[in-house]
Parts: sequence; C-alpha cells; structure tokens
Amino acid sequence: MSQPDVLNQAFELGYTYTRSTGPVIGRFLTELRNRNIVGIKASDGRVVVPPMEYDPNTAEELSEFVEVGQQGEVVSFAWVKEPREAHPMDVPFAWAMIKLDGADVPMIHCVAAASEDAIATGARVQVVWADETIGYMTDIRCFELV
Amino acid sequence: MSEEQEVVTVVKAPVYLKYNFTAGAAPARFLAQIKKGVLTGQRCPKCSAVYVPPRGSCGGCGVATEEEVVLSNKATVQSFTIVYIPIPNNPIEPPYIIANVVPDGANISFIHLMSECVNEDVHIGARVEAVWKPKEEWDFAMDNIRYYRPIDEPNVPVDQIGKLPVTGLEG
Amino acid sequence: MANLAAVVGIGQTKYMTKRLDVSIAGLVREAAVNALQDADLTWDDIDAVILGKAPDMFEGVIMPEAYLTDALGCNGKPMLRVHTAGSVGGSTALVAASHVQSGMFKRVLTVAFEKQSESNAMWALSNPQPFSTHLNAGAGGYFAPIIREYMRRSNAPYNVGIKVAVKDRLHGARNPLAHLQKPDITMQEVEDSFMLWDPIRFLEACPSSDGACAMIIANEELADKSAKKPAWIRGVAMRSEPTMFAGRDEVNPQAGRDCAADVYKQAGITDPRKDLDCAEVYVPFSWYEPMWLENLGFAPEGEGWKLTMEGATSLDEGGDIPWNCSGGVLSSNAIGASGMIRFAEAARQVRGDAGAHQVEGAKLALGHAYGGGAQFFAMWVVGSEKP
Amino acid sequence: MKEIAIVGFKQSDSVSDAGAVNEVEMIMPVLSSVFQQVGINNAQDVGFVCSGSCDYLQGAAFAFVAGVDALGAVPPIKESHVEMDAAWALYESILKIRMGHAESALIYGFGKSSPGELPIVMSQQLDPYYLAPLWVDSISLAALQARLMLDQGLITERDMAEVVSRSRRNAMNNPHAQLAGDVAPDDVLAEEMYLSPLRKADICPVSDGASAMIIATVDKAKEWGVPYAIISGIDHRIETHNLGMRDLTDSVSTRTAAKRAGMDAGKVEVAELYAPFSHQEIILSRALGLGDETRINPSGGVLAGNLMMASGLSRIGEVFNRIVSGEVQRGIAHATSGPCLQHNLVTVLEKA
Repeated sequence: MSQPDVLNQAFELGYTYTRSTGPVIGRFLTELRNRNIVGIKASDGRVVVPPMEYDPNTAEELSEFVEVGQQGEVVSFAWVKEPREAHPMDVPFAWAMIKLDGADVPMIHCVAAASEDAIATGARVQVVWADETIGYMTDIRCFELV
Repeated sequence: MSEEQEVVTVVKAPVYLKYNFTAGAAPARFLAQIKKGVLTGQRCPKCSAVYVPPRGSCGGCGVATEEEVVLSNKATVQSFTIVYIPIPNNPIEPPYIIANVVPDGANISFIHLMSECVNEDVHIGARVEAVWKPKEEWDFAMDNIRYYRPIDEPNVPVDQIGKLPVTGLEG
Repeated sequence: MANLAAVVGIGQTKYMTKRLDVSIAGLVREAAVNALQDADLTWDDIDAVILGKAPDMFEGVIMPEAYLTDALGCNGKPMLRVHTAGSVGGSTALVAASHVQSGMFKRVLTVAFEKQSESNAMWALSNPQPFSTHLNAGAGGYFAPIIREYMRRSNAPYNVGIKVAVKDRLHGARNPLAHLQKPDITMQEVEDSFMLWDPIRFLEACPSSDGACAMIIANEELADKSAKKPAWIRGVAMRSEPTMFAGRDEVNPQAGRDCAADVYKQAGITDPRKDLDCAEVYVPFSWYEPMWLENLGFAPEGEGWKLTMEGATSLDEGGDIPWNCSGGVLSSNAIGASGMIRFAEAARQVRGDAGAHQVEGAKLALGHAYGGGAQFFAMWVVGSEKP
Repeated sequence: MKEIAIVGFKQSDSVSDAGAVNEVEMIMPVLSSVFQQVGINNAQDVGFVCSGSCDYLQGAAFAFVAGVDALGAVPPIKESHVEMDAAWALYESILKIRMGHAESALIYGFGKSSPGELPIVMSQQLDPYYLAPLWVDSISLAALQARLMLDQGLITERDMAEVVSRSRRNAMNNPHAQLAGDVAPDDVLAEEMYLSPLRKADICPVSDGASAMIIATVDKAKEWGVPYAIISGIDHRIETHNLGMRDLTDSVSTRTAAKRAGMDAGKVEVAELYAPFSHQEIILSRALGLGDETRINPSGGVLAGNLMMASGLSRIGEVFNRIVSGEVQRGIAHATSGPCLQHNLVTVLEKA
C-alpha cells in the first residue's frame, strides 16, 4: 500500500450556542417575533437599527427605543450571483445596507431581487417576514423591492 | 408590545462550519504505518528522543522528526486514571481506565484505553501490550489499537519508565 | 528598568453557572464598569483596552474584541486580544501592565471573561477531529494521571485533595462573588461525592461559570492620586514550555519553577512562605494546591501536602500563608477570566479591600495562572507599598 | 524610550494549499530561516516570543499551542500569544522590550486558511446576535463598502483595476507571491463580476503560510552585527463594530494610528498596506495622505497572497527588507483586522 501524499477528511465544527440576549437585544428580538422593528436612540440622537447596547461615541448604555418602519432605502448593495451554502438564500440575491424609515443608521440584511439590474442604490425595499417568527434575526427572512 | 408574550431572553445560535482537515505530514506517515498494523515513532535528530504519536516536531528541540522507528507492542504504564464518566462521542462504558503508556522504544507516553484488567490492580510501572482490532478494520487511526492489556512481566522501576529500548526489559 | 505601575481599580461580576440576564457584551461590560467605579474614573480616562479569553469556540465568536469594542468604550483607542489558554487571564493582566510599565500608556483597562453557558467547555475542548492520535477524555482525564504520579512521589495521604476542596469552599463562602456557596461543606461530603477521574472527585473539581473580571492599571503619577489605595506591581513573569517532550516533568513543570523564581527575584522575595502574606493560585483540581506549593517554592519537593494538612493555607485555621482566600478556581471558574481573578484578588488583598476574605494586614501577595497541559505560566506579585 | 530595531524577517511562500503540512510543520522552516538570518540557534537566543494565530482558520482550539513545538522551548521561555494578526504580537513584544524585560524578541504569525471556507468562517467574527446569524461573508461586506465608494464617485472601477494591475506586476518581483503577472487594468476590467461590484481580481486570494521576525534593542542588534532598521513609531486603533455607524469610505483609525506613530515626521518612500480588497488600498492611501513620492505595495501587497494572521507582520517585514537593502530610507507598514478595516495598526520604519 502506498502512502497518500495528503491525508485529509471533511469534518464539521459545529455547535448550537445558547445566547442570552440581555434587555436591549432581547427587546429587539421580541419585537421581531411580533413583526415589529425597533431601533434605539444613540447619544447624538441618531436612531440605530438593530439597537446597539452601548453608544460607540460616548460608551454610554442606550435605552431609548424607537419604533421604525418596515420599509427603507438601499444605501449600498452587493450582488451575490453564486450564493454560498451558508447564505440565507439559495438563489442569486443582494446583501444590502438598508436605512429603514425612521432610522438614521443603515442595517445589513439580504434583499431578494430577480437580477442585479433590478436593484440599485436608492431603491425602496420592505421587510419579508419568515412564515414563523421565533425571536431571532432570521425572523426577517429578507427584504424585497417595493 | 403588541402581544402578550414572554420577552425573548435566550436564543439558539447554530454555528456549523465545514473544514477539510489535513493530518500533517509527520502524523500522516505515522497513520500510514498504523493502517498497516505497525506502531511507529519518530526520532529527533538532535536529542535522539523517540516521539509517538509524532506531531511534526520534537517539542523540546523545535526540529522536525524524520527518522521512523518501529516500536514494540509492549509498553509500560507511566500513570493512569479510572474514569467514571463517558467520553463525549465515545461508546465506551464507564468505569474504564485510561493510561499514559510508553511503548518500548519510545521516550514519551500517550493516552490510551486499558482493558482486560482489574481496575484496582493497575499501577504505575505495570507492563502492558497493545491489543489490535481485526486487520480488516484497520484504518488511518490510533484506535486500530483497541486497548492495552496487562502482561505478566516484572514492573519497570519508575526511573526507567520512558527509557526502555524496543527490546523491552531484557534489552 | 520598568516604569512603576499599579492596580487602581478592580471590577468583577458575580460568578454563576448561567448569566442569562446579559449578552456577552453585557457580561464583559459589567466587570469593566465595576472597575471604573472602583477607581472613580470614566471611559474617557482609559487609554487602551486589553482583552483576554480562552478559545473563541467557547462562545463561537471569532476574535470577539471586534464585536466588544463599543461595550468597552474602545472606539478610537487601541485594543489588544490575548489568548494563552487557561493562563490567559493572568497573561492578559501582564500584557496590560506592560502597556504602562513600558512608559507608552498612562492608564489602561484590562478585561478577561468567559461565558461558558453559551456552549459547553467540554464540547469545545473535546471536539473530535479527524486523524486525532490522542484519546481525549477531557481536562480531568489529562490531569488525573499527573495527580496520581504526584501522590506516588510524595506519599501524600488520599485526603489531601479533600481537605483543599473543603478549605477553598469555606474561603468561597466568605466571598459573595464566588460561584459555589458551601459554608457547611465537610470532608465527608467531598469524600462521598461522585468519583469523576480517579483520584478526582466531583467536589475536588472546579465548577463551570460565567463571569468577567476587570482591572485598571495606571502609572506611578496617576496611581499616587488614585481614589483608593493602589496595589503596586512588584514583579511580573511568564514562562512557556511545550506540551510534550521527552523527559518533561509534568508534576513539577520547570516552566512554573522558573516563572516563580523570576517573579520572586523582581519582588525581592527569598522565602515565599515567609515573605508573602497570601497567594491566589490557579487550582482547578484540589490536588494542584500541594503540587503548586512545591512548584512555587512554598514547600520542599514532596512536602507541599503537609502545609495543606497543617492548615497553613487556610484562612479559617489561621494559617500563616493562606492560599485562595477568594475561594479560588475551585469556587468559581469562568475559564478565560480565572487567571485574572487570581491576579485581581491578590491585588484586593494588598489594597485591604477583600472584605470577609481579607488577610489581616496583607502587604505582599502572589497572583498565579497556568494553562494548556500545565505548560503556560503567568505570575505577578503585588504589594501595598511602592517598591 | 529604547530604540528598537528589526534585525530579521522571513516569510514562507504564499500558497493556495499548503497540502500535508500541519501548523508546526509550516512554521518550523520559516523560524529556522529567520534564526539563520540573524545568526542565532533558536528561541532560546531571544528574550521573548510572541505569536499571532486564529483557531477558527483550521477549526481546532489552541492552534497556537502547536506553535510552541516549533520553538525549542526547553528550557522554558518567555512566551505569549495574541488571537490577532502577528503585527499585534510585534506590538506586545515592543512593550516587553521597552519595559526592560527583554532585549530581543521573536514574532511569528501563521495561518492555514485553506481547510475552511474563509469568507464564511470570518462571518462569525461579526455581531453574534445581529449579523453572524445571517452568515454575511467578508467579501460581501467589502463589496458593500466598494459600492459606497463607487456610488459617491470616490473611485471608479478602473481605479480598482489599476490597483490590481500594479499588485500583479509588482508581485512578479516577489518570490513568495501567489498571484503575479503582467496584468493590465483593461485585463482586469474584462473579467466578469464575481460579487458585484467586485471582480475576483479585486479580492485577495486564500493563502496558507507563515512569517517570522526578530527585533532587538539597537545595542543588541549591533552586538549581533546584522543589518537592521529602526521602528521609529507604532500605533493601532479600533473603531465601532457597527458597520452602519462608520464612514466606510474612510479609515479614521488608520489616520489616527499613523499620526500617533509619527508618520508625518519625514518622507514616506514606501508604504506596505494590508488591503485585502483593491478599493481598500485606495481608502488607506487616501486616509494616510500618501502621494506620488510614496511607492505603495511594491511587494504586490496581500492581493498577491494573504497569510491570515501573518500578513500584517509581513507588511512590516517587506518595508524592513527594502530599508536594509538600501532601496529606501524610510517607510510605513499597515496591518488590519476585523471587517472592512475596523482595526488598524501603523508602523513607521527608518534606516538606522
């Protein structure tokens, strides 16, 4: 028997972590489960979605929640023509920075679109909810073009 | 909140990543031998110590171990523990013994299972031998050696553990 | 010659099995805020943050300093992430100290944490890889044979480990932050507890905890003006040796002996038992107290267990060299934080701020951490007075 | 403060798959060549050792422990590790020397990224509640950043292609490069989009390899009698983890770090920038205010090969090489960590 040059084997490093959320993330995820989206007011007054626990500029704890819209505007996007297995969509889609109505800071999520030509910076998008919402980031299945 | 529901405090976050793991050149040479039913060590070119299983270098000298050395099936118990809890993903039933065994011809111990023994009789310096799986089950795996079992040979004095030649006590 | 540096603030969380009320950031933040309050400082007073934790797989967040930037008020500041296995909490404190001792920083925050409830530390450590040539039976499976060899060499009676297990839990009962609260624990209870990895019984092993520990380290000028009494850093040392090499003494590793000799020399210690007032030493399995008593030079080789049995290391028995007055790792083990807790508890003692587990008049204390296969060591000596 | 010099630097070839070798086997040849360069035997001959690595690259906890097996650490040594690029291990080593606890240090970084799906692995560095669950890969995030720049008219696709072209051509003189060749900007622009607005050429390759450096006090460097370059400044800064709160078209932390490191005190003849994506090189060179007098990434940069956890150290090593060869008198090196240039380190190097 000859020795293989390279001895390799596929393996999966995996675990389902149990993450406690604390009050801020917990509130956001609770609202998601109820198909609402809330942001939080940063110390400079900007509304941040999803809500940050601590202000990036002052390091203060944040606590003033603000309900924001379920539609928004694409600030930037990246077109994924070959989705990876781990990606949330298995057909070509866009990752986008989306500024929701009532928010000042864009969030990152995926956008369903027929083709790259269909999406553009400045496009209006709205939330598509998962069939069942459980209080997790993937309750927002994706955004779709309005 | 729009509905009377419990607030989310805990979420389940699955993190699963796929890798194509490579054994390493020195371990691969070792595993190729053990697939053939041969336990080998690798000798440090600097300090002459024989490592098993080889990991790629002599940790003491920081140099690669190239020369392969065939080791004995016989070994000495350097220390051990009786384990009363199961090993994750391992079917073996507790209590069982895991021992640090040094094969004759090697200068370092590795951890392996012991069986065919009275747990209470196992001791430091005891002589043992490898019990292999049936040939048809051999793979690129350390557990081709199913376990070690005691043999009727005199104890090895503590200061000699890890220093026996491949010929064993008589050597 | 290193610049003088001192601990001017200490913050910890309560240690417990699961901190379900906070996020990872919330946990880390809590210790940091407590340290700022202790030092009467604000985020603006911090020049850099040095973060430590054990493998990222415990929480499944890769290089989490990136995500923790905002929780630690670090936006726009330097952030460094240390990882040296179980010794990481100690190593992180040393790296933080070096920021000040080098003269490059005036005042830094250091935090170490583990939120073990997010996963299961056993899982992350025993994750089976293809071609693994080593049977993995957990940390106990690795350390139990080494303990057995210590017992053989020293002829120590079987109940030394039991005595340590009781002593550290009684210490822990004095410390409201300790995870295990067992004020009524007895030798019999420990002896009757389930054998895990012979000779390690359940109550002779550390628990698994969530928790974080933080310290603020400042230069001489700022420490002189600190809100509370500072703990002056009198010596710092780290040593590493490989996990396996032919002839390695796993019971009494040379890296530990060398590290201790180095830190004692800096602190002017010639007889650690006499010169130090107390020590916080990383003892995750009870038998490691007698082993480290020897490794750290508190007792001649083979005689560490005698100190334990005489009560020399017990606060309750009025011992001359109390070890782990906080309850130690046997009472709280948030892995990545455990080393820093040792360092911080040593500092609390010399600040005279250790509450019910204070050693009366402690002036000089040792903080110790080890990791890997007892191959990575980090130590410091802190004192109530400037060197 | 003590002046600190770089006295040695070696890097392995940057390869797409290091094949059979494990971490220790990957590190040992690099270490032995850097020891040889300085004329020492092993890690016993330096006062401190610090490494940088990341467990998740190959999917095993305590990757760095294997590194210790490459050092010859018997008797025991003073040693530490950062779960970061080894440029930060250099930073820790400088602190150690400045505080007087070592006169010299060995720094090494290593990464075997080929076993995993690196862009997906790195998605788990993001916010564990909001972004990691979406598995947003590192290339997609960079693509969002590039689009912001294109949309705002800060760059054109041709600007990006020119960065790639220069990298490929410069890399022809770099024996360790993974990607090199006489590639014109038009050749790049002719490529189809991969993850729009990025083409494959805009993205650094996935690489395996290691690099190692030895630093020392100037006194020690003189004692060793080897050519050296002075580290005249080093600083690093991190930014908020919320990508939406950052101006992704700029790198504030790089600018701050450069200022603190004293970059402006002299002419910058060469700059090695850790830009894993073509547009990021432009962000960085603008943030640093680099002009025509500065040669950027003469090694080809990381577009020519990206040794995760070692590339930042290698940038510093590349500038060192050019100073000791007499090619330049002064230069800067940059290292980065985190998504979209979140954390940045700048080192200023000068001829002795």
